[in-house]
Amino acid sequence: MDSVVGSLNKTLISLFSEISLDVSLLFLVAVIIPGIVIFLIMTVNAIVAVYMERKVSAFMQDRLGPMEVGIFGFKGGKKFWGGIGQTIADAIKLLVKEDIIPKDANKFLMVLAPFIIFIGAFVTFIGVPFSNGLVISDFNIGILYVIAMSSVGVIGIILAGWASNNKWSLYGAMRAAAQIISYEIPIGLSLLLIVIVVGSLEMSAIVNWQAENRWFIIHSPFALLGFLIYFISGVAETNRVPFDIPEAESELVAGWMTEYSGFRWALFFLSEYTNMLIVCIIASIVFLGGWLSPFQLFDIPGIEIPESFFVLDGFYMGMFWLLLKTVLLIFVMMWIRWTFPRLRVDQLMYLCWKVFIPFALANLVFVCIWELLF
Amino acid sequence: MQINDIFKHLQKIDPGIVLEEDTAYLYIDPSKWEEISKELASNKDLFFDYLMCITSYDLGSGKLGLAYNLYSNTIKHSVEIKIEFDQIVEIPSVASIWKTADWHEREAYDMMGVIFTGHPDMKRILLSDDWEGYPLRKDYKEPDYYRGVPVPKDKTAWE
Amino acid sequence: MGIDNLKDTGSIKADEMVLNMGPQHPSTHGVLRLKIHTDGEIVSKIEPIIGYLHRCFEKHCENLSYEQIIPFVDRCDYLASMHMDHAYSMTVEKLLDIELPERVEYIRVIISELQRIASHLVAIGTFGLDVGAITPFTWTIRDRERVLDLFEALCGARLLYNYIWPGGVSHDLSPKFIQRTIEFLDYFDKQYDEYNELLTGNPIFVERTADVGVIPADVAVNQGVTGPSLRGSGVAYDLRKTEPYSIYEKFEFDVPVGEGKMGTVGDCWDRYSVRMLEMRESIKIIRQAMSSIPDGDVHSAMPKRIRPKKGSVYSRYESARGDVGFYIISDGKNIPLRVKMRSPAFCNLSALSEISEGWMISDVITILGSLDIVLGEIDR
Amino acid sequence: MDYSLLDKFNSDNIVVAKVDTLINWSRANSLWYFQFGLACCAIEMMAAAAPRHDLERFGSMPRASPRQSDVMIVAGTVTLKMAERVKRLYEQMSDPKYVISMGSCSNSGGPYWQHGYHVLKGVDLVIPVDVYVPGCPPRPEALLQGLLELQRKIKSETPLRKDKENADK
Repeated sequence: MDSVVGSLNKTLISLFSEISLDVSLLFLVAVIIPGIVIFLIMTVNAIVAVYMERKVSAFMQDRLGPMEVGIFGFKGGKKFWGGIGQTIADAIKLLVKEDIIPKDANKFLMVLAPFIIFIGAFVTFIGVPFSNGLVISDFNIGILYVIAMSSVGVIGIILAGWASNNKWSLYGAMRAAAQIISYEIPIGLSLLLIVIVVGSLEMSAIVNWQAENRWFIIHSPFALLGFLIYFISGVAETNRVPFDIPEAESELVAGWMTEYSGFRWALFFLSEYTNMLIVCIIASIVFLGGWLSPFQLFDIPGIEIPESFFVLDGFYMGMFWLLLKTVLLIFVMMWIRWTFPRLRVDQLMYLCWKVFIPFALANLVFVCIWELLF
Repeated sequence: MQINDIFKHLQKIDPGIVLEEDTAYLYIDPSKWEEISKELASNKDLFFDYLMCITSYDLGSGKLGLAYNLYSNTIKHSVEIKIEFDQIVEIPSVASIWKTADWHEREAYDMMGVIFTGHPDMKRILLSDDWEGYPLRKDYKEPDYYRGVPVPKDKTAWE
Repeated sequence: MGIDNLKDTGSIKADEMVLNMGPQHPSTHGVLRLKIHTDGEIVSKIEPIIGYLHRCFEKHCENLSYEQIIPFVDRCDYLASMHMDHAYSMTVEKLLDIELPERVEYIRVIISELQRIASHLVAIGTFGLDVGAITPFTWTIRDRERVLDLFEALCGARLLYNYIWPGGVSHDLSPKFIQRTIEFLDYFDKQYDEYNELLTGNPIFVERTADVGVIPADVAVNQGVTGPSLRGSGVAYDLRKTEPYSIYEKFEFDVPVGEGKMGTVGDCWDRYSVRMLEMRESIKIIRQAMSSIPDGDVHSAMPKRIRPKKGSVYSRYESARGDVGFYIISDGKNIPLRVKMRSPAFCNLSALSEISEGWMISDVITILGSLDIVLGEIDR
Repeated sequence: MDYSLLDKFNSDNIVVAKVDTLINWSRANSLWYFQFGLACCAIEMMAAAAPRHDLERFGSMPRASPRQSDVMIVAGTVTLKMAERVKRLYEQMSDPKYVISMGSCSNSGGPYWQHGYHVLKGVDLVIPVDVYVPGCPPRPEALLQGLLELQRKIKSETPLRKDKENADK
């Protein structure tokens, strides 16, 4: 399978072969273009997701949410699409807002922290595919890379909390460190299930396996449990309710972000929603068949499915299916957020170390047994 | 228990206690308050376990007063005890008997300047520590400025 | 050297950190300031600092006539203004020795119970907010608006009513009031189950609130804790039952007390559930009162001018937060010599430092939320 | 001194004007208010944020930290003990920051004007106020009106261009 950088490089080389440009320069171009694309994806995702969040929360709370802000005078619909320009206004406002660095804060680290978090989220995208072949680089250690990179952000959080020189921030940072590092383990263990079954860490191989066999979520009851553990841990990993104890608005004001304002705070927001996207994309790739269409599920021997249904698979439709699954998962995350109260920090740790990790370990054994038996 | 019975009961401790006719107060002397409060809280027949309210009041001309409203959750009777005294007299604190008195006494100190002896933490509660005077006294005068912020209603003073 | 040195772990102690929560903090319910000494996340000592909303209520009372005080009484407990009006008017009536028309008493009971529902709705909503659930808050406020609509139709104000006056009420019931109230109660019965689904049985909510911040009954009484917070500890002390004022002895209702269904008796969950159950009882009372409300003139007993004779009076009233007491000393003028308000939340809050030591920072907020304080009333 | 750049900005440069409009539009439509309630008016502020009135329709949402909020709604009586904190909280907010004074108490001391020895007679004694909302307490609709007034005010600002009068000095 091809990746974006590879194919881009090839195209560029073939395009410019007559002018005989330096190959390494072409390669640089081939790297930069996806970088810009990733940044655009992150921004668009944040804008759309924040809008969605505000609308979803509003409807759950019997409100309307943003209604009055439009783009070029177009305010959107009467209900759901109303206030369609809201997050754009928010984004511009945050960019032109004053950016305060408190007097007693550690300036260097305080400036550095948001970029670490941002870069952590940014680099993760290299291994995240959006469709069949639409991936910046499809390494053979794809999943491992994604897990590893998505936890880089925690360094930024600790730095942000410590550098702010604010007690609430410090509490938030310490809580975040404990929480995110702990929840790495159940995430890793539940992703290990499919790695064991498929025998590869490569994203495309995982989806191909699901195409040949069946979606992993219905592979076995243990896989379903694995999916639940992964998804809930993913919610914890992205610091969302009921696991938002690092931010914990009613306890820690705004947690580790208390002292941040303007542009840097916008970076935090951007990274948060990017992490959310990554967790959901990985969940849909690993457990929900990635870019495979749901009609694939009905492909049971003996029952004929019209040929036209399979037109729904393919490169572009694959992208659609993957994004659909992702958006659904994001919606579930929002649903959880606006429904549940928040856990306490010790209960959170209890849940991780005494519930999820033992279950995930047992799961691993059972999936192996299942594989041997069936 | 009726007020008369309580009155008779307490008369054993303090013969100087006064029962105001037609009303339901017992006037006692500040020096006897410590003893009486213990009796009120611990005696099985009285057993006032709930101190509802401590009211401090200024009668003008340098006379202050305190009114304690007590209630018993088990026997379901109540009593009101009044202590009237000059401005400088110190009153024994009952915060160790009824914890609710802790904040009420601090408030009485803050607003009226009554000093309670034996209180664990006698300081202002509603106003800030550097506030001057006791606002609910009849002779209290508002300060013109508090930490540089003009206080009084008369705007001409600071416009 | 070695492991022996580590045996006495008691001596290894982190430095205490002093956290300053408030006066501006999202969940201090106003301008309360808590000075929290913490050992890690564990609270070792907590010191509430109040007075950031000290509006000199008692000073105003000494300068205004009895009628003029009512708006200021309103502003003390701004979540349950009707209760404050009622409590104050009752005290003045006691001082004046006025007999009230039957209809006035009925109106007052209906209004007070509606206000109790409105106030408890805010308490439950903000309690949900404190443990991190945002949606219950908006839902309860949404339904509170309906109660406020009724009040608005009654007296024209949404929040601070100035409705119950000594000797009567300012306006008679509006023509459609009874019908609209019945409609509201029917609607509310349905919503009530929704809250239960959203909070009461929610495992995370139970986990957060059960067994947390237990107030034992004897401590509660000694601290002067009253209202739902006291009843959460299992003490069936409700002035409407124990010392019935107004016409409460005519109605049938229960006094819900904490039973420790989810944990210990007197924990945060109990205090929450007592509030939930009390709303049910209020509905019962309103329905009974509305079915038997007599006709009459609501202004007949109102004195032309209030000039009580010399003396003092203390009266108590069961407000949404607990035992409101007014102590009024009159020296025979139309201006009281002294008005002291015994505020329930003031005493409830003073128990905070005793019950929240040893819990975590998150629990302090839960406990504070479960006590349901209103700063306007604490600082006066 | 070289004022050429400043002059350029002072003249009604079409690009600058457009950018101004854009910035004003974004600021006016994304007024995140500071979750900061003092007294009775705070309850009406809550009601304004709740379903029936829903401040979020205008893009306003509450933020708990002063650093991230744009508008501070002083809702309720400011006492002398609190005045210092209000000032400090205002200073902690990042520019551009706006203040809505909600209710009579914060406008002028309200009912506590005469005998309130501990009440600040108007929050404008310690911080600058953009919009005053009268009422005791103002209805949520009044707060919405105040917010719209503030939006109008923001839209007439010129963040990139200096005021002509000020530039002359």
